[in-house]
Amino acid sequence: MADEGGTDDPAAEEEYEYFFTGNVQFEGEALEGVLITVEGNGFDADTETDADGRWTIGVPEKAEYEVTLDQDTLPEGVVVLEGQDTVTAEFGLTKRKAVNFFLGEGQRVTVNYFDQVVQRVVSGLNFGLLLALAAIGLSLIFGTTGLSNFAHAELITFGALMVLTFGVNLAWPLWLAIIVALVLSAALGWTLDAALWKPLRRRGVGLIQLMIVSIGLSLALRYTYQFFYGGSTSQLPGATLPSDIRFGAVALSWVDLVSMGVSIVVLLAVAFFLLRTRIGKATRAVSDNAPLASASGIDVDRVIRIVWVLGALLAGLAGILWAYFRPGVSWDMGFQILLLVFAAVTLGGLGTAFGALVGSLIVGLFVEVSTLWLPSDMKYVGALVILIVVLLFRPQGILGRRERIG
Amino acid sequence: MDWGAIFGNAAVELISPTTAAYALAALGLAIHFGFTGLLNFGQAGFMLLGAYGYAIPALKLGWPWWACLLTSLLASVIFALILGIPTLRLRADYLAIVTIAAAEVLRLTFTTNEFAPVTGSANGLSEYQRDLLTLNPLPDGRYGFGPWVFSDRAWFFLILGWIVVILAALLTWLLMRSPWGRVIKGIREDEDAVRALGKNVYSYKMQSLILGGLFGTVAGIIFVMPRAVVPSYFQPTLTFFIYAILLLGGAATILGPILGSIVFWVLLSFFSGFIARAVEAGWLPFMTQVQAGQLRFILVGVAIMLIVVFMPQGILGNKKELAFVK
Amino acid sequence: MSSEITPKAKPVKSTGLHVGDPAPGVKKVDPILIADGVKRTFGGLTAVDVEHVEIPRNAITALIGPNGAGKTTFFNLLTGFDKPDTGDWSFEGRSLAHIPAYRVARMGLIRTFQLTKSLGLLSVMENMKLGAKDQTGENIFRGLIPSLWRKQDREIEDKAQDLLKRFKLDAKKDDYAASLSGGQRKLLEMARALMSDPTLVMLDEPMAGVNPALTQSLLDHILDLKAQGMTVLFVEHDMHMVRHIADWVIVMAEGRVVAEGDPHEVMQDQAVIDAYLGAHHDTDLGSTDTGHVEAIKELIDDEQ
Amino acid sequence: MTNSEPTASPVLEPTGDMVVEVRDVTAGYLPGVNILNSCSLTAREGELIGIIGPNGAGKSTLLKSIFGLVKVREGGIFLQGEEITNLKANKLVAKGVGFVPQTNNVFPSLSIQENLEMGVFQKPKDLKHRLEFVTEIFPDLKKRLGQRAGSLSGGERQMVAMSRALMMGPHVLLLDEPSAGLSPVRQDEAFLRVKEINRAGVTTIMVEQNARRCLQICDRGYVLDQGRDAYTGTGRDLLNDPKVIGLYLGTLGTDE
Amino acid sequence: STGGTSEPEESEAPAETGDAQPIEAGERDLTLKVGTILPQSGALAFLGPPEEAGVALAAQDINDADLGLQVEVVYRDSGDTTTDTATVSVTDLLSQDVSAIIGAASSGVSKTVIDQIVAAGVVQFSPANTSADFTNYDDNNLYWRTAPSDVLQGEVLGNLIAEDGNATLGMIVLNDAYGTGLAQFTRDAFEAAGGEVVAEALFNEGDSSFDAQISEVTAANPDAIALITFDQAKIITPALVGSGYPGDKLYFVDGNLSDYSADFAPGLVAGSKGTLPGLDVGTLGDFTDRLLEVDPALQDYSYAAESYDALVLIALAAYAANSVEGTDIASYLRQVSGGSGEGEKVDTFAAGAEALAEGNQIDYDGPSGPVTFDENGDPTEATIGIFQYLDDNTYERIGDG
Ligand SMILES: Nc1ncnc2c1ncn2[C@@H]1O[C@H](COP(=O)(O)OP(=O)(O)OP(=O)(O)O)[C@@H](O)[C@H]1O
Ligand SMILES: Nc1ncnc2c1ncn2[C@@H]1O[C@H](COP(=O)(O)OP(=O)(O)OP(=O)(O)O)[C@@H](O)[C@H]1O
Ligand SMILES: [Mg+2]
Ligand SMILES: [Mg+2]
Repeated sequence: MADEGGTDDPAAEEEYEYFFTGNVQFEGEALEGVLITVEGNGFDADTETDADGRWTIGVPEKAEYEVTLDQDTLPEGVVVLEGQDTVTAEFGLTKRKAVNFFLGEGQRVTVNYFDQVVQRVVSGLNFGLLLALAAIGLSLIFGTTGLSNFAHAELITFGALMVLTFGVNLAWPLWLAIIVALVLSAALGWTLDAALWKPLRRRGVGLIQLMIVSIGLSLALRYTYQFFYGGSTSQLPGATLPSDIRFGAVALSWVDLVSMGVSIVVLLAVAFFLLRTRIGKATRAVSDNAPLASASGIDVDRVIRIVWVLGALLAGLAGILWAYFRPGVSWDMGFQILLLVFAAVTLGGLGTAFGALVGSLIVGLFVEVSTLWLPSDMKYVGALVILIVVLLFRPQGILGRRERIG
Repeated sequence: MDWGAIFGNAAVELISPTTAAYALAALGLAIHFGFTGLLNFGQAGFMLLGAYGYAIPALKLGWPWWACLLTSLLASVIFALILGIPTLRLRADYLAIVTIAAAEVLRLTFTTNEFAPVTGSANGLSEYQRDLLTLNPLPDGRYGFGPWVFSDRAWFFLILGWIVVILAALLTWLLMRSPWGRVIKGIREDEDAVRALGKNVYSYKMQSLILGGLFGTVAGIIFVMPRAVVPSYFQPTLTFFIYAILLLGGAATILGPILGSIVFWVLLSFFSGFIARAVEAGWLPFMTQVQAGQLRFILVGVAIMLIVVFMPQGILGNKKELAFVK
Repeated sequence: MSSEITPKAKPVKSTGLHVGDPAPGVKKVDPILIADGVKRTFGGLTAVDVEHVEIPRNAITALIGPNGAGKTTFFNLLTGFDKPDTGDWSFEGRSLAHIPAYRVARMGLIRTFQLTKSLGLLSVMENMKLGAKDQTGENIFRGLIPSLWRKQDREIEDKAQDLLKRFKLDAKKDDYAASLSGGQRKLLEMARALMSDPTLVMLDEPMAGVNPALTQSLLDHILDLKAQGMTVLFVEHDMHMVRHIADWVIVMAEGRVVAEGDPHEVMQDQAVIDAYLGAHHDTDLGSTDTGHVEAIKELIDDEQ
Repeated sequence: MTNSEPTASPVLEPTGDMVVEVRDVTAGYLPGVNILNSCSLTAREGELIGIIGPNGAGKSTLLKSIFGLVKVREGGIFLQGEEITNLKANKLVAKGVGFVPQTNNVFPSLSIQENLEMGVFQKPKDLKHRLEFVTEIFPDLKKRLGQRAGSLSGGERQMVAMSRALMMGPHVLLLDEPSAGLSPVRQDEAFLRVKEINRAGVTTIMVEQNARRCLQICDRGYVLDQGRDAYTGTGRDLLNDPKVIGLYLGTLGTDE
Repeated sequence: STGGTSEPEESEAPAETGDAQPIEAGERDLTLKVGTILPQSGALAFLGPPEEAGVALAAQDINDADLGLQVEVVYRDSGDTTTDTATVSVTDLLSQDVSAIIGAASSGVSKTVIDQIVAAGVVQFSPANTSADFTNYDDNNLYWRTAPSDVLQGEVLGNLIAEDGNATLGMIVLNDAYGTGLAQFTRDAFEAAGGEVVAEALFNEGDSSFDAQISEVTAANPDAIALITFDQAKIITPALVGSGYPGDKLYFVDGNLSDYSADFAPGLVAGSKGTLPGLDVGTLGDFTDRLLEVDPALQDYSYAAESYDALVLIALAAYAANSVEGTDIASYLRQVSGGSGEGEKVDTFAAGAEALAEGNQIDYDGPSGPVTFDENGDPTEATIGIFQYLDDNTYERIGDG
């Protein structure tokens, strides 16, 4: 229903500069032929509502008027509550003033509390799985090299930006764009390690120093993205298609389903990799004691390279899903969730892959569910407070282990 | 290219109150991280408390400047206690995330519209300097020499800021060469060992957290004095920059943070001026004015990386330490 | 750098430390530390389960036992670095349960760590000075005024200098502790513990990795300290050392105290030999003669 | 027994192929500070070499520089005639060299089993039978293969560390104080096993502070002092050399 | 841009005449140096290009007019408040002796630098600030702005939503001066017209996803939803419509009314409406085309007209004062805008300068609308356009508020 909002009754327009306008509805249905009177400052005029229940009356000056609805012209069975048939209305700064009469009980069907909780829980889980995908890469890199990689956010953004470049700017088919984006993400991880981290490790630069390097890298990459992609948000192909797969109160889109599915499968695969494969165990060995790992015949640099490639790949994948889930691609999209990703990894226990998963789910849930009680502009507060509280009781994180002393 | 202006502007940053504020905040971090080994990533939170702790009583209660100052110091101590009690037991990397989280909780609390009447929410607060300005002994007008021509008000805040920085550096120097400083440095290396020697590690860590936090708090006040306060100043990025400054100067040094802050701001100003003029002069034809603004941050990021790569111990840091870093 | 060792006369052993027969948990004439029912489990594993043990004052007590017997864990529990599931223990009559580690240390009970904890980026001298107790300048406010602590600091430094010389670390005093070799760290750990003039010092394998010649001269120092009234409790696997200086030996196995007594007697105990010392403990293991290999193999097989 | 002057040249020149040769090596950690000063050492096929010396003499540094963990500044290191100076550790493992460091010698967050698996990283197929071999030497480990190494006692760690190196079935074995922290019976066992393994053809270089025991079993000993190979001789000779006794071995345990 | 929003003077009636200073007739020979601190980097960077283009176009027009006043513009970055770039930029600009500084876009950034600029006696002129704090700021009369008042737009939007027959309204609002100010006046107008705001969910700059806000608002099942945001609408809208809310019941505002044809699935927001201050493009002639000539990469035109007018007004005031001193310019700004109540209506710099050269008072109205300043330097009037989205997610003007 595309009303001509703002266009005026041509007759009135010629006569006066200022207008009252409004609607008369009963239980949400427009009422036609209801008589409306405007009175005041020695002026008085009336009109009837049209088929859409709307009316407009021009008045000569900007002042206070009484707008009255004539009860007698209402259809059978419709009544106006005592005293609500007349409204005193005054113009503000503009030349138009709306006066509506909404009659009847006006029952709005709101979503009940339980359904709201269910909705939030589902989107919290969905968000949590997505965070987990991003977090697990971070956790892997931390676990293997001890580096808190603040540039992980930019690896997340990278995946999405590549799909944007190939899928939208170059208009390649989406599946191809995604594959290329993932390959490039992995390549970025490889390159970063080869060009930056490996030489730094060689020189024995400390972990905190490396962390600051990652902060610098994050800054440089982020603004490079802004340099080339600008400051605004774009959408990937198909990201804005409305869809309604409904499970009771919960509306999910195909994007949500795919992203949940992909997250679960990938997370299981990573867990298998870490716990069961030789390289997976080697990553943990390297993180514990790199010189000893080397003395055991493990090619430390190669293991770290693999982890970087894998971490960047997972981050890129998370970025693509994130671009669909949000939806939108922008230069700082990864940076915006970096803190949540870190919180998730820490909450679960630094360097433990399952910890990252558990932590992510908790953070995701808290972000979404906590706004049932918190103002929505404080929605991250819930997740951050839970992080602090959990660490109060388990300083080593949920799945982390305490080291023995002595 | 107007090199004079570029260097002149860079020279202004040499002594600007912002430089002083960052230097002081970095000095606080030096106490936390450089000397005690506390990976506090919530310095922005302490600065926020300084700024709001000063501004709110000044504006809403009309308190005199010293009462406002005390309020923010008190707020900072309370924050340090609340933050410290649960977190000082944590391993360094956990502590980092928790302190970021706590600072973010603070920032979001000051941002939310719920408390807008007190905090001004995202719009922040302004014009709380009046009472302090009544102390300004300088005559009205703009004066100075070379590139350093400022209004009396700017001079006043500038001088005040640097006096505080010098006092703080002196205090830190005295402390770090005392047995107290030795315990603190011992804790950085291995707190269990220090505990086994009969030192109350928890209490020392708390003292360090409070002291460094107070520096951050005063830095917050210095930072917002010449301007207004909005919560978005105090994002994690602020702490990141302060860390960069700290490492640039040398983490476990006293003059390092100050030198780091000066170098950081002079460089930033230099990049800004140079790139903008280079684009204006058509030296970078492929680039728009808008991209020039972004290029500067790319360069800052790269500069941070290069500094750490080529001087991992910082300008004033001890090179020998490098052989043993973990 | 090495110096000749002039073997001293045999150390004077303290005797008459216990009341009644030397059995596990035997009462001591003058106990300084008493532990009662101290138990610590990790998951299903009972690491420490000590019913009753007393450590005699002004004597050198050795705590020995197989690997994993719970010696280090017991140390951790006594010094507040770990919390037992149950149990009471007291030091000089004051209960130590729920007392944090640093306060235990302040009461005069200092321990060292088996896996050394040197303060890497502090110089060796600073490591030592940190060990001294009751330093005025360790208070943040008094620390600000050098005149308040200068004098004390100098005294501490002199003392540290002496100890370092004894421990053959004086040449390294201005180097970072991180640059010490494994054995030097052990030495530093012990020297640092001695800085605070402890009433009871608990050493966890202090001589593992220390050169035997140096060990010998350090033992003399420990004996000196005992003569000045200090009590020592140490864990050690070097039986020569135990025999040489220990006045009393406590044997732990699988978390329990299984034997106590005079070093020579305990080491004759068949159970101790079986579980801990091994049958050919005092025999020469080697002989270049290759025919011996078979015999060696047999020896090992006997063990199992 | 009457050697008042320790001999600088070995009494007994063993025959057999040169396996490890350290030729005038100078090495150190900090720039400008040399820990090893043109230090030399040789080990022939099947030899068991013991290295003793005061604390801080550079024994660990010597082993680390053989294994490529400390940068060699001058001189060269050869493995069966091939130069391996500053070669990366994992390459050396591939060449059959095993190493047990003095400290930090386990992976604390890995279980014992996983620690041992890391030992056969390059030959995963050998896992099963090597595992049997190793747990036979240290039966204590067998019961608790799932325990995290970080929670082990000092002696248990040491066992894990040695087992890890034995897992790879090395051709050359470098041991840095393998007996430290072990109970006497385990120490004896460890020494005997080392001897046994050595007799099976593994050239072994072992640093020990338990000097007597070490010299009792080894073919040849080196005494290192201040980064130089001060004395060398057969184990027996050194054991009985009064100078060596006075400077390095002490008299504890002999006069009782 | 942001605004707790000043209550603009209820002054359709011009201030009493006679407080206008006389204009000296005759030729001018002035060189005016103006700086900008508009966002090139940071979170608000998407606002920078149209604003800088507006300034550049104005400079081009002024210089082409060749009437004895040449402007030179120095562009610097304001960053956002997280980076504290603005102070460095202002130091740089002041060192080049600019007479006026156009910017910043964000009220927070403006607050950061206002003291520094004002203390130097330079005019600060924001094209986008709407925060109420500036109205009575101690600025020596040097702070000005062309940004339309939130009161106006809020009222138009509130009335529009009511007129369309919506009884209940939900709002998703950016928590900053701009968002909360505009939301407040929209709510006032809507509730005065008999409607009810049933849900208002705020989010912060830098928030990444808006699920919580969307479910909070849709849970209340309002007849219409107003999105009072900047660029975030690009994320919120598809998520909102994707969750099942009708795409024709949304209302947009100046911060986010843009061409979504490239971003959204066709028809996603067809029928939804929005408000945008400024004159009808039809009456402006080729303003947007000319902007595109200046910067072909422009994607939208937010605050371009306000920026254009800012520079033209500064130039006219300098012309009127026959001086490029900041304080002199400031003392003429109000009267060239028509704020002192008299003067010939002009709508280009050339016309204005010619009139001034003859010694006449002028009243400049530019592409951003009938600009008229009150004594605080705030605009009192604005034209607010009403727009509606078409099936291809582009929008067209359907009236004025
Ligand atoms: N945190 C822990 N988690 C699980 N098991 C532990 C933990 N700490 C100790 N243990 C186990 O408890 C037992 C006792 O360990 P403890 O370190 O006390 O032995 P110890 O007697 O000092 O041995 P050693 O002579 O080898 O040093 C060991 O088997 C060890 O594996
Ligand atoms: N990482 C290091 N950095 C600098 N110097 C070091 C480092 N490690 C050891 N050193 C120094 O090198 C010398 C030799 O050390 P090394 O560890 O080789 O001694 P060691 O003979 O193995 O002694 P120990 O028997 O005590 O283990 C010592 O003086 C020590 O201080
Ligand atoms: Mg032990
Ligand atoms: Mg060694």
